[in-house]
Amino acid sequence: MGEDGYVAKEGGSVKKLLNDPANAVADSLAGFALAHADIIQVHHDPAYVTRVGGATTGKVGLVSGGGAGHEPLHTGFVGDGMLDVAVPGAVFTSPTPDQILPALQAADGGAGVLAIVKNYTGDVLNFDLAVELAETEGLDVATVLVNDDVAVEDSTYTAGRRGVAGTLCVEKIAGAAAQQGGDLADVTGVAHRVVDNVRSMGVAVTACTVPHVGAPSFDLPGDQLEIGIGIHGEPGRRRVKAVPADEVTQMLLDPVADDLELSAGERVLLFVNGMGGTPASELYVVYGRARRLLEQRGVTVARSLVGSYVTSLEMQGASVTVLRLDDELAALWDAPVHTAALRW
Amino acid sequence: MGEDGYVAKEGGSVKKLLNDPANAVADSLAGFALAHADIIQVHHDPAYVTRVGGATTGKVGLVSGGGAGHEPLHTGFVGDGMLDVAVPGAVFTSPTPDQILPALQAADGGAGVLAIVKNYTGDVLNFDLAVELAETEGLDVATVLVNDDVAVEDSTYTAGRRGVAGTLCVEKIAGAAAQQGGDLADVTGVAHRVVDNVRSMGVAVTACTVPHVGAPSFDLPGDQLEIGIGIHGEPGRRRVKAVPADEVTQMLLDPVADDLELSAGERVLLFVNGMGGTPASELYVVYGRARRLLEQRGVTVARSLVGSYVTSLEMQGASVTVLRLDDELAALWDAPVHTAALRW
Amino acid sequence: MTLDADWAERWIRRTADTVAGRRDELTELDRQIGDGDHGENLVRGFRAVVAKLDARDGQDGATEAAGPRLVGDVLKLTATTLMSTVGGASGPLYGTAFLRAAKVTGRESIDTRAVVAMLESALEGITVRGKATPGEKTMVDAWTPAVDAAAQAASEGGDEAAVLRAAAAAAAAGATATIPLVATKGRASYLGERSAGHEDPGARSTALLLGAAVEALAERSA
Amino acid sequence: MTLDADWAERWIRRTADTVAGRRDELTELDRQIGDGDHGENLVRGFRAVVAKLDARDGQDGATEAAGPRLVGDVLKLTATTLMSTVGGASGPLYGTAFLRAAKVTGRESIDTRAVVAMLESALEGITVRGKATPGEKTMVDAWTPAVDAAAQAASEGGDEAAVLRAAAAAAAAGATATIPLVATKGRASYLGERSAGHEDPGARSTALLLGAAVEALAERSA
Ligand SMILES: Nc1ncnc2c1ncn2[C@@H]1O[C@H](COP(=O)(O)OP(=O)(O)O)[C@@H](O)[C@H]1O
Ligand SMILES: Nc1ncnc2c1ncn2[C@@H]1O[C@H](COP(=O)(O)OP(=O)(O)O)[C@@H](O)[C@H]1O
Ligand SMILES: [Mg+2]
Ligand SMILES: [Mg+2]
Ligand SMILES: [Mg+2]
Ligand SMILES: [Mg+2]
Repeated sequence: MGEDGYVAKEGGSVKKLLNDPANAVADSLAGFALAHADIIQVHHDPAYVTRVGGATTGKVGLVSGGGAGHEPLHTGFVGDGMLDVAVPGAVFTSPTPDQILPALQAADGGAGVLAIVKNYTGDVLNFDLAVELAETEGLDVATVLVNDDVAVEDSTYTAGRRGVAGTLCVEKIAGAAAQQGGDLADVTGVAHRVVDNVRSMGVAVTACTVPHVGAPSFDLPGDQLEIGIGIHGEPGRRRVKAVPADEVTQMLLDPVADDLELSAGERVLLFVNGMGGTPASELYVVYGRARRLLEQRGVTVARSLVGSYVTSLEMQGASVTVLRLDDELAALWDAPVHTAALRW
Repeated sequence: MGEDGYVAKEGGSVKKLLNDPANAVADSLAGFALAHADIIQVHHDPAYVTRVGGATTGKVGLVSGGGAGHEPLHTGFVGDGMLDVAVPGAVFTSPTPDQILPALQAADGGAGVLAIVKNYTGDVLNFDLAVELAETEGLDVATVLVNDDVAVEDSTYTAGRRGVAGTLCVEKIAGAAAQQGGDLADVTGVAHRVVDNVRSMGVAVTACTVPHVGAPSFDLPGDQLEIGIGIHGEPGRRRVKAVPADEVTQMLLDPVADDLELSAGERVLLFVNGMGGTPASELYVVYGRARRLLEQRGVTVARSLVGSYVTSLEMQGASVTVLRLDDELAALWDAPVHTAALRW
Repeated sequence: MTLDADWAERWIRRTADTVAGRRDELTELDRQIGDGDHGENLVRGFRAVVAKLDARDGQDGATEAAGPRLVGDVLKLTATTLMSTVGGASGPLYGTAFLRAAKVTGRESIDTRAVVAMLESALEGITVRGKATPGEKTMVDAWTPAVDAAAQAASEGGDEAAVLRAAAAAAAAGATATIPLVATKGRASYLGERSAGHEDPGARSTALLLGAAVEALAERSA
Repeated sequence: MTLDADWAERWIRRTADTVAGRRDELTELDRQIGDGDHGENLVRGFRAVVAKLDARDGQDGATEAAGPRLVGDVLKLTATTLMSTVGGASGPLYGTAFLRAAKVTGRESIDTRAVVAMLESALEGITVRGKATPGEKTMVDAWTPAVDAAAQAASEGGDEAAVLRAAAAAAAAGATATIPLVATKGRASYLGERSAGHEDPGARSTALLLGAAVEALAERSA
């Protein structure tokens, strides 16, 4: 299997800048640790990433995690004003309880820990197990499930909406609340407010290839777009013939804005996220259109973020995230953050 | 031609998140302007990007430019501590004199202007024409050519070495020197010091597709890597069978370090740059290996940068840049910068 | 032909071999309606269990050497190892299944009634964790018929081999029967109608797991 | 059959049509040894020149209406427009070429000696800007034989048509002759040996440009 990661296979080219794909996550974490030694520390076996200095006494600890392959989420968001600990699993596979438990412990500064979990069965089950164990060891843990993906109907017919790019907003804003000294109830409350007010939807222009799989995560004909994708290379809800960016953007923005029931006069954060393989120049085309569509609804874009922050390996595509803002959320978004991937 | 940008063509899939590819650069700039109105302003016809507020009186103005498709270079580097004005041409095509001339004028705060030009015939000829015109209008302009790409032999048998990712180092450090009040001679001198001490080399894992071309910029078999590529989708110097990232990294780092004649005890900045379509996780694998190779040479990596900053559209691949540091260059690198793409 | 710790260990080792051999098949199923990692997840997990068993038995894996042990010990080791190495949805699910199964098999050998109890407990664990009911296109759709068939075989006086064979056959049939279903749990549910027409990877791996239990017994008594 | 401003304008308009029609061919050549934009660059540039000519002549392009003008005016408009719209290496190069050519054609009509001077000046402008010498696999390798052939034809008493035909034929041959060359100027030089075996896109576009000059005259005298 040692070759799968970087040579072509029938399944499709999986050439990547990797060594043994079985060690892809560990190799990458090792380089990440060297590049950002001023901000983070990497713990190996089990793998998790902590802020240099570790937990801050008296501060609520923030932990998030999930499958690798979404970088910079979550490891790139560890640092002042955001996460205390991030727990990466294998590519697109949630971390295991024996990783999550020490991660929760490492984040505890005596004021309790908030676990930010993207709503996928795997992540939920593994975090549940770990939180149960942590609680039996006397740790005070609250959990918030992020489920911002409007592509999935939130009904008894699904595992519930997925957590996608909106997760960044939860981590940034809850992180600021914790940094400012909120207690576990406050920070959890703010996190829930973000979850209640953030929605996202994504499109894939190309699929991505998981190193050890060696074939694209789905087969997308050359003239088709996959609308409503998740961030694990899952196929989307429907396929459409490729159309101009303005139309694609509308297919993403309208469901998001409708689901939020945005009304004229409201202020929002507009976050256009790249899936990993899309050039920044295209993301700004999408951003420009999404912004015009929001303005046509009388909605004011008061904050913006454009870039590849919640990715699916090298997938080409983008997602549009809208967060309804109030003064407190806006202030917490503006609060200083100092991480490998997000800094102001 | 309106369809070329986003539907599949025989030449290969050119699905992109674009509208009419003929307007790709303008569309993207429009979104960029909206997203970063706190940092930059976009002037259309002719197109160039200035810092909000424009030229700073008494400060040396910094201008750079070149073909679009390398974002965030150069437009993403306009802001306090870096560029005053950036001039984007069409995709992979240098801007024209009638764009560059007003850009030079817009950057002039009375202390003269430094033009940072990547060494490509097209960029050099167009900037030459514009500088000639600017000088006849009494503007004081100095030019520095960036030619950090060791993949090209610097001989009478070539147009000379290309300017690639090292350009970011020149723009950041010269920008800091200008911000700190250096005069045109000082700033130009610092820029030349960076050029003299920075080298790069890149690899392509996949080619990229220029929207209006519709076919990949070169044909790269599924099991091959293109070593020594430029940033315009030019083919590289040679092709090798795909090998693990550690070997690829050595093929890039060794020529760079050798050409710099790095000796044990020296301090460097190590910059691993993504070509646009490569996930951050892979860049960190390359970074980790490059750093170990430098340390084996007794060289200390004192500063680091990892990310997709000097790109070729959606090309998958990476480049390794090494800048020999002295205390002044390190301090100028550390100086505050506030741009859309680089901030600390 | 008794079902003892030796059989249990052969069962787990065989499962490890089977999922390794069927890795690409499981991956492909998960690629169709999930995220393409189910094969890799199970290979990683069972490889880790085998490593733990080897460590315990000595590298030669000569299980006889280890003397009398409890069926439940093997299943408990399997449970904790899967939980800590698989990740994804299937990790906690299979982990909990083996943990519950271990609880009712804390003996040197188990009879047909215990086999049925073991399978019932496993299914119960999966349901408690995953909250899935039959027909939601998950591994539950393989475990449920397996439990029923085992109980049926036992009540008809079948021996351990007959009971396990019945369970394995029913699991395989149940897995195939997931093909037309529309998923309402797990990743596949995101696809809505598009999930129909594909076999559920976890149901398939369940069939492989129970099939290995039969082979382990046959191998043993051979 | 005189070479006047009307001819010059037809020449430029024909060139615009030709590069538009051959856009993909030029692009493909540049894709092989450059960056694949030469076709697009010239299409963009000459389309802009035509727009300026239209604006000046009135939308119908009825050039006759405009009364007597100088050949040099058309070439100067072409020069400045190419410089400000093409970008890339070919923009300043063709721009400078037309600027120099305009300087020696400031008349209502030009004779064969002026045609030769025009081509010589164009080549001179390209060489001054680009510092390329013959054999470096650039447009210079099309312009150089074109100039020589034109001078030869003129000295042999050929008329304007004969001189232009000679130049165009020699440019085409010169472009083809760039195929085996290893580039030492421009983007193609980055390829080193790998640049051999491909025709230089700028040399090819030069051949198209001079070919259009012949067609414009034929069309005129038709
Ligand atoms: N809620 C659930 N209850 C029971 N089984 C489930 C549930 N969710 C998922 N599964 C099973 O897990 C399998 C997928 O496992 P795996 O691919 O390893 O994890 P993940 O879906 O996290 O990638 C599915 O095929 C299904 O059989
Ligand atoms: N120094 C030079 N002198 C003369 N012609 C040159 C020189 N450099 C490049 N060229 C010509 O320019 C052509 C490429 O033009 P184009 O593709 O439009 O610009 P770019 O190379 O900037 O993309 C080459 O085919 C060559 O004929
Ligand atoms: Mg998974
Ligand atoms: Mg070009
Ligand atoms: Mg899966
Ligand atoms: Mg070109």
